[in-house]
Amino acid sequence: MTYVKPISTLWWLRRPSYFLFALRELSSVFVAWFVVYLLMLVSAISAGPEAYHRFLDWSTGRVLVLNVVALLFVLLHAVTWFNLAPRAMVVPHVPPVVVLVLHYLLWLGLSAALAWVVLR
Amino acid sequence: MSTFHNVVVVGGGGAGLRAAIAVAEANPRLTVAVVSKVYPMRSHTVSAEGGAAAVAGPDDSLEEHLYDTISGGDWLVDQDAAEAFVQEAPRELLRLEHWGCPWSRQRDGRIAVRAFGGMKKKRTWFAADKTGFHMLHTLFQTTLSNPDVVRYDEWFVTSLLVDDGQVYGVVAIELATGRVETVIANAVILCTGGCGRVFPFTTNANIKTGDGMALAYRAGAPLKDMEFVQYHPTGLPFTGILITEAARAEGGWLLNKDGYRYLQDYDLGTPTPHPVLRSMELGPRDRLSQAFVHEHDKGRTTDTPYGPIVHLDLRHLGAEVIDAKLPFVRELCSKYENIDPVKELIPVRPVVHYMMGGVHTDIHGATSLTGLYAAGEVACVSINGANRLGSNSLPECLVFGARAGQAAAEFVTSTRTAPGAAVYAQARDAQRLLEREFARHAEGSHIGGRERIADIRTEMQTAMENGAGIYRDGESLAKAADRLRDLRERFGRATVDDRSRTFNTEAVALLELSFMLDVAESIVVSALHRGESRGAHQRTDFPGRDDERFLAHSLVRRTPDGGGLVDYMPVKITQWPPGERVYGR
Amino acid sequence: MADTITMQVARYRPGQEAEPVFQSYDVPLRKEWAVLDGLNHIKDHVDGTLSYRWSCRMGICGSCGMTVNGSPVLSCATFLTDYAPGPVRVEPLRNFPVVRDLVVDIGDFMAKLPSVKPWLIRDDEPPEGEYLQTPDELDDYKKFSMCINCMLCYSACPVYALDPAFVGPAAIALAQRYNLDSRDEGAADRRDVLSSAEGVWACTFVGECSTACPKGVDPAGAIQRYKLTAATHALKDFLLPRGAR
Amino acid sequence: MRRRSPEPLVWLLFSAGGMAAALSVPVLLFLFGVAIPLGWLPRPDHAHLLTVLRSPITKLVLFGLCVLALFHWAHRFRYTLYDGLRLKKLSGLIIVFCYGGALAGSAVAGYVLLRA
Ligand SMILES: Cc1cc2nc3c(=O)[nH]c(=O)nc-3n(C[C@H](O)[C@H](O)[C@H](O)COP(=O)(O)OP(=O)(O)OC[C@H]3O[C@@H](n4cnc5c(N)ncnc54)[C@H](O)[C@@H]3O)c2cc1C
Ligand code: SF4
Ligand code: F3S
Ligand code: FES
Repeated sequence: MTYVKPISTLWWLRRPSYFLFALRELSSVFVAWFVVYLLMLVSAISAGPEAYHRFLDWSTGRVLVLNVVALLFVLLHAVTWFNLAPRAMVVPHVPPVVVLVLHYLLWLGLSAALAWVVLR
Repeated sequence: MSTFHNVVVVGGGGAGLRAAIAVAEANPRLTVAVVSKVYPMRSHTVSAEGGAAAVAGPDDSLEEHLYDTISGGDWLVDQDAAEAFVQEAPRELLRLEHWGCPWSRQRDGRIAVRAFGGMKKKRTWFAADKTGFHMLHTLFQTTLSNPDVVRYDEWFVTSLLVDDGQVYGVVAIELATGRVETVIANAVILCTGGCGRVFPFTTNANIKTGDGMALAYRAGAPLKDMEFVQYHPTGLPFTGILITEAARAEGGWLLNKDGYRYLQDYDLGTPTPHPVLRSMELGPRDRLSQAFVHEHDKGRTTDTPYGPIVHLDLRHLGAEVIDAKLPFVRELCSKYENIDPVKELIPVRPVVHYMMGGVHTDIHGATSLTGLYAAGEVACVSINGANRLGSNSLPECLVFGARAGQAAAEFVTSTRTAPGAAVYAQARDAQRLLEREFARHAEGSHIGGRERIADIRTEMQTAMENGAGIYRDGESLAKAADRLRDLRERFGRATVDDRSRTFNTEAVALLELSFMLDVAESIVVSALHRGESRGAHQRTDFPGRDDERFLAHSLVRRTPDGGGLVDYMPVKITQWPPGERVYGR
Repeated sequence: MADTITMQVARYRPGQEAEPVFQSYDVPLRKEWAVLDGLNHIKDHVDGTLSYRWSCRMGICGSCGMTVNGSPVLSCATFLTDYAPGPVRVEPLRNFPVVRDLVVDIGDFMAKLPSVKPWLIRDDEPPEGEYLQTPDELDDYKKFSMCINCMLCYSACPVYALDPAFVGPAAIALAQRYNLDSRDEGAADRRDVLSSAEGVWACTFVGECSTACPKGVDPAGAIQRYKLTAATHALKDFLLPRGAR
Repeated sequence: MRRRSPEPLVWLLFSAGGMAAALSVPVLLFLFGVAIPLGWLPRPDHAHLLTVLRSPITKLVLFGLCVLALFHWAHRFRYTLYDGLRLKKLSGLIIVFCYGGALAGSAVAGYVLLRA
């Protein structure tokens, strides 16, 4: 004769931390969107300069809004991902902070490198 | 309803679990039940902080551990029992290591040991300052691997089934359902722990209500040396939470309100910056707690809303030592006192901590009733005498838990007596009796008014503190005895508002209170009769030790009218005749 | 500071209520009072019928877990003043069947615990003395040995709420406590349960278990580490031909 | 014999994808999705981008990123549907949709990149 509390489908609204978790999980959708966007960009570039510029023109307005939202989600993904990394990856004799800092350094370095390749 | 097991262990603390494993190992054909009013890993062994003593290194010897134990107990120690204890303690602690206990280690991977009060050598094994926690969880997890150990978690034992001087099982309430059940057995091992809750200010958990002592007492087994109640010198005010002796073993100082290491005034040695074994802060608990009372009388303690205090100073140890060796102390201080021992003084005062006395057993854990065994804090095998040394209790649970388990296994294997019809009849009666008892307490209309359980309990605790505290005399004890008689009468009118069967904790509190009243009375009667001062029993009207008359164990038996009858039995002395207890010299 | 605080306590008495209801009590607000002290005050002086578990009141026995203002906490280590001026809402731990008032049924955990074999497994006979273990080796699993089985992590974990078959944070952390113990050789015996769908793979790393844990066990980390171990194992199984294993 | 579960392998793909996405997606999305369209940064020269894109290394890297990121999505989204919307009953369908989607997406990515 125990009481079992029913769980609502909207359980992730119940606590801020659960909500943040739900957002984090949702970030995957925007990662997928990025793949779509990237492939569209690649097609546009390979189709010639006009297509490329048309694509960039198209990328303003509504698409831009979508991309801004996607960027926020992707950033959320990146930050949560790196913050959790030291918990899964335990390197003997290396304190977790070091693992954390290394991840962020790697992120920074790689981002700079990619930007350089693109903007060179 | 009733179930049958060859052996029933009551209690799932250190002693109970060790006993259960011992039964299963002694004879795999036996089934053994562990009946406990809380899940085993909630048992109070979990709170033990400091460590467990057993001779470990080549620079130590069994002789020395034995001598420390005997002199620490003010010669009220049965030397044969203590000998068995010091001999078997190392093996038991080692077994725990083999089962996975995370003992603290030295650099080379061997077990580390620390100093402890009243011990001449470093021989206290420890797992940081959560020794009891790690030992209990290791034992519990080890029993999980053993399908022969059947558990009855959250079953509250209310009485023993006794027929013709032999014990055949227990009556218990399954708390979740409120059903009264019986577990029939050929032997019962009591491992229910101590009774600190008889006093108002204690390190003991809520569950330490002396149930097993009362169960045995009511069944006709005598209790031994009940007047010896240990006060620990360093409990936090208000909560009574223990600051382990290890804090002093690592080098902590006790300071009075002038910042003076006052123990030097009480024949406990001279202060040195580093801890010296068996000296000053590493003196035995009885002497340290008594010194506090004298300091208080001299007006050199600090007053707080929760009584007078002195200070424990760990600041000079530094954050590194404290975090490595005493992390839990730091955690407890910051949580419950909002102070950081790295930078601040810890307020402490003596607090009821441990029961030297208990159900009288021989060195195999056998009581005076056939088929009934006892081990751990509930028992009195007489290795602790008039004052237990810190860190002797945990190994005692293991050594005598194992011994009681083996003895019970042997007993049930070799005897053929089966519980007769009388036992089953008793089992049936028990249910009706309990129901009637509750109906009585649940009835609203009592002649002479209703009584709250908590009020009676509080008054009992005050009576004990005032009458049978660190210092007592004939008058204070007699007054306490009067109060207890009075309270027993009022207990008859105590009411239970909770009529539910499901997890009725008020009913549990009522039963526990009735157990505690019995235990309290046995303490007071025993203390009244002992006209001397020895160890933890200090009579201001008899300030000296009197080996002529009282080098003897007191045995208290329950009389039919509920009173206690005291007589004495000799102390077993094999090697060391009574001598002077010398500390710091 | 006001000298009383209101505690709204969830009451559920089977047969009497169909679902929990809240009952309000005013209790003295004292600096050193934990939520548990408030409950004890109610039980001793106001309403003896209130049921809850507690024992050590020093945060080590693990029996007094409750939901206080929505978060799973040890009620003996959570202070009333932190919720002043109140009210303080005290409910039973979430994700467990409620037996009565603040008492929940943790039978599910107790049944799962043995399945991950949380005990030292060795094939050989123990040595004469101790198994050697350096302080560094002790550090490898120390954190995971601190679990007091208080169930706060289960109460915090939404995956456990949704999928009661999930082995759960504390049980997995305890399995890891032995897996990472240099004396233990039982990792292979624990693998089946841990790497099943109800084992580590059910966990989506919400991380709330570690946030709730009062003893710094970090079950989320334990689970995540085991995922890595299990995945590496699976990869080896997958890549290496049968005979080479 | 232990029941072989594909869970560890898809989890590895999920993790690798999570890492790849965390490291490289924010900057790429910032550049091509926000900064360049907004004109915060000059549009990169088409010829330059084409050269970069035509390099086999770029193709390989982008292909890897796409595949991993898609599997990252597939795995995480599967659990989002399980837990967030409590659709575990539809597990079979969800698995086909998510991992199937990731496979299809990978094929498209391969095609687009090869052709480029
Ligand atoms: C704060 C603290 C610190 C300590 N530190 C140390 C130390 O450092 N070193 C040392 O050697 N000693 C120490 N001690 C003493 C030592 O911990 C105890 O004496 C010892 O743990 C007692 O173990 P036990 O098995 O006898 O009883 P417990 O662990 O108290 O177990 C009693 C068991 O009996 C069960 N039980 C009781 N009544 C009933 C009933 N009616 N029905 C069913 N079951 C029942 C309970 O559920 C429980 O399982 C300390 C004690 C305290 C209080
Ligand atoms: S892991 Fe932490 S929260 Fe979970 S049961 Fe253990 S101690 Fe409690
Ligand atoms: S909260 Fe639950 S989902 Fe995993 S990380 Fe902790 S077990
Ligand atoms: S009462 Fe023991 S943990 Fe709170």
